[in-house]
Amino acid sequence: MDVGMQAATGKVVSLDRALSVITDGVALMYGGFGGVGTPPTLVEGILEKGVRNLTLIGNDAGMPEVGVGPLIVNRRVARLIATHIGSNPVAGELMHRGELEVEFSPQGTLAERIRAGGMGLGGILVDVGLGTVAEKGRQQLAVGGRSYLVEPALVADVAIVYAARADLLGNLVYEKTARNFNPLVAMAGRVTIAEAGEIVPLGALDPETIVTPGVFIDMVVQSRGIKWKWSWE
Amino acid sequence: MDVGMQAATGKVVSLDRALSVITDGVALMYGGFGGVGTPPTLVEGILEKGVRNLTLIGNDAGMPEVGVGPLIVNRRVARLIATHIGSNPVAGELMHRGELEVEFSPQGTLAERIRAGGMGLGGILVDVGLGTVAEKGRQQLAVGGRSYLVEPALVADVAIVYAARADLLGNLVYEKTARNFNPLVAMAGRVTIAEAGEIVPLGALDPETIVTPGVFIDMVVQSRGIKWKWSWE
Amino acid sequence: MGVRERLARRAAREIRHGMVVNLGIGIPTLVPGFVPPDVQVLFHSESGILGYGGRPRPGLEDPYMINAGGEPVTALPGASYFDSAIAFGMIRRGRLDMTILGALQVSARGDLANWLVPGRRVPGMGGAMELAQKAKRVVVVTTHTARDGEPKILAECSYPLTARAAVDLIITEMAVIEVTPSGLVLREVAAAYTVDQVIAATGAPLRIPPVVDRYGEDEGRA
Amino acid sequence: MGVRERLARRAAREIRHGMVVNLGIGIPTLVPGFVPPDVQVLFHSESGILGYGGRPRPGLEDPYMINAGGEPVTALPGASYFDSAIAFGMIRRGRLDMTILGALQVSARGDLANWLVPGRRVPGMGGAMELAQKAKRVVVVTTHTARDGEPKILAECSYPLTARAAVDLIITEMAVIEVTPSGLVLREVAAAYTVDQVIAATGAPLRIPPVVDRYGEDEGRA
Repeated sequence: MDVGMQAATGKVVSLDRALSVITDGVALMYGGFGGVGTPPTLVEGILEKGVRNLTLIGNDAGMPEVGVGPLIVNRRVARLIATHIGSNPVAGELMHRGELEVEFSPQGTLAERIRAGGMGLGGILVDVGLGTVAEKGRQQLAVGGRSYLVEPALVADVAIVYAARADLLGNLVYEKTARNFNPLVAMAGRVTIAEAGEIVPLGALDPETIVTPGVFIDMVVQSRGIKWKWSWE
Repeated sequence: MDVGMQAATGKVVSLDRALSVITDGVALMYGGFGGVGTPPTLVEGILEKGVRNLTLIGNDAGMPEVGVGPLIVNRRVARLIATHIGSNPVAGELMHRGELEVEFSPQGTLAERIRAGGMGLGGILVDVGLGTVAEKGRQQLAVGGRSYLVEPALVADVAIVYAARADLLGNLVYEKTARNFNPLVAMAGRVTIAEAGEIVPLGALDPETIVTPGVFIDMVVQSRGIKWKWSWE
Repeated sequence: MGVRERLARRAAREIRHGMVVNLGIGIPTLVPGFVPPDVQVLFHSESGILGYGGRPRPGLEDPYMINAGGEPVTALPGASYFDSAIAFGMIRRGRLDMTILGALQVSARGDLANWLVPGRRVPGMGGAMELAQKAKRVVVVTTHTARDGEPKILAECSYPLTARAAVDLIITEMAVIEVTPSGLVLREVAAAYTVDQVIAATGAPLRIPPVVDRYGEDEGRA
Repeated sequence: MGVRERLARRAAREIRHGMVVNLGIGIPTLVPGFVPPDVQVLFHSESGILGYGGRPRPGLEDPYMINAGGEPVTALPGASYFDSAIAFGMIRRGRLDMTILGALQVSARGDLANWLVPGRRVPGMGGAMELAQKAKRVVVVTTHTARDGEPKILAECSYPLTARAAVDLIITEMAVIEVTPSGLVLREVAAAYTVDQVIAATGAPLRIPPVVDRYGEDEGRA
């Protein structure tokens, strides 16, 4: 895909075209927090396509029926890098049975690792988790007389996000707390796909309010509608 | 100052009150890019107050009459951490005469160092400048088989920013390219002062469009008007 | 009023006007209901909002609006939305005046364990490490003992830690205990319990000052 | 048309439809004026805008709207504003298709020096290190020699580097030179010069392929 050409010609593609880059074994990063803000149409498409052996990188394991939860429940995920799996009991069971490898990261650290990947940095120095198991497998470094963990940046083969609105250049705005990890994840994919509630013409978004500039976005697909109104139902 | 109490009672203060925290020898971080977005009323107040021996941290040295330029021209600055001083010839002269210590940082690296300070990180890993003088005085670290420079986070005693609008909680929105370093600087002060073109009631700013949440802002002062319409005059 | 509500009510008394406060999942989410209306608080959520308000009326929930516990919330005037990196920047930078968290174990030094029960439950730490390590004041609300009667307040935590030397105050159904540099100090005993009962249920030395307040006097025994 | 304009015109021919392009200060800022209207480009500025357009008419300048060179610009439909950290994230992440920069010296390996003249001028590197190191394609526009006649294209740079092995193409008033893994290759010679003149004015070995195009045929000698 010539991203440059896409920049001028519009990035809106079919769901099938978007799914063509999500193949067995890819590292897939996703936005969302407890499923809110995880692109439901893309997740459903991935499930229907039958992709297997995924590495998932995101905040949480969703719920069994919500967010990336169905990918885990349906055994499409070999490895998960997340901050908690408490809302998806199946993830915990699979982990205990050795069928799902889980790497935990403190939430703020994961957010910054993803952002660092998106920003082309090698990593960040953070003192959260010093003196805990978060130290495991991490280099430590002293800067200005203080100790920090070296947390490597994260990038993924494909990143998927949910935006309330996207324009033809892939400029994105989010809605309320469905923003969460999405603007970070949007920058950290080798290819980034945005699922948008609404796709609008160039100039329809106030440039002052754009959260993710389109230069980070490779493809835009139309959402078939959100389906995460669950936690209070 | 009890920031917590300010949160509920409003943070709008007089210029004098704001200037009271800017004293001889402080490290002062400022927003702005070529002077655009540097808070003019605060800079003028600092100048009139007669503060000396400042360490300045920001993108550039402004122009002799614009941005932080007048502070440098009037010998109020002992040390400058910036990315270039090309637009302020006086800064170059003072540097050559040994009257101004200048530490250069690549622009993107400086932006991330300031952000890292604001985000409570210890620093970032970046490969920009490898093989150049940017390596000087930096630890190097290998992560994932690649080399990076360890760039320490920057915080300042006081940070000053210019915002188009501020509400009573210090929530800020910027205008066009006057945003530049401001949202980063806003987070990196031990005390942060926002100069606002307009101060509006709670609820007047769309929460979706707020760029700097007020929790990072300690004081808001009313701007007496911008004065950086210079470069094409 | 059940135990959970009584703990939340006592925790709410720690909140001062103008504070920026983050609430963990579970009992802490009940705290806002016990904050007096004249005490204005900015509630912070890792999901990316500062200044959220109470649960909307049934049917008016917004699918885009949740707190970190996944509960529907509303936005108050002055609220702002931001990404999760900024949400944690606020925490690491020390801009949170208080966090109220649940606990599995708390040590005499204020070590907190609240994210993993070895061999049983591994939910993950979520944002608890940042909150426990970086909020200016860390208040823990927890039952005084585990379901099997084992003390949760211990000389040393046996579970993996969330943060070291993090907790400032422990609120249980039996007592309010302050963590000081010289160890745990009993500050209040619930109306339904005696000091000796608290000591017996606590797995760490407890200093008993000359004056120990009562709390929950109006409630009677649970 | 002066030398600066001719360099800008030739540089503009490197730009393809749909590219994301950053322009350095000086001659590169003249490039947009030579991009054909059917070639749509997203111009990026470190000051925090993607998608800026030409200079507004005199009197209509917006004091909040500048590019990295401090010049007033306008916003085109689809433009976005962002902070300088994001502006450089785009660069480091490789999302810029091209940058067009000025130079003090360029080496045979594509090393670029453009931020410091030892003992004379120390303006600072600004964003040049990121641009030179990270843009997908780095085009340098420069006079072929310095004011004193010394070559600026050298076997090795003597000035402090902006970035190593960064430059892909060098455009001067005399020639267009490609930087390849095996050294410099002469691709075009300006209408007003001969190949021998170019070789004489160049401080590094120059491979001369069988076919060397001419450029600026329509202009005559400067």
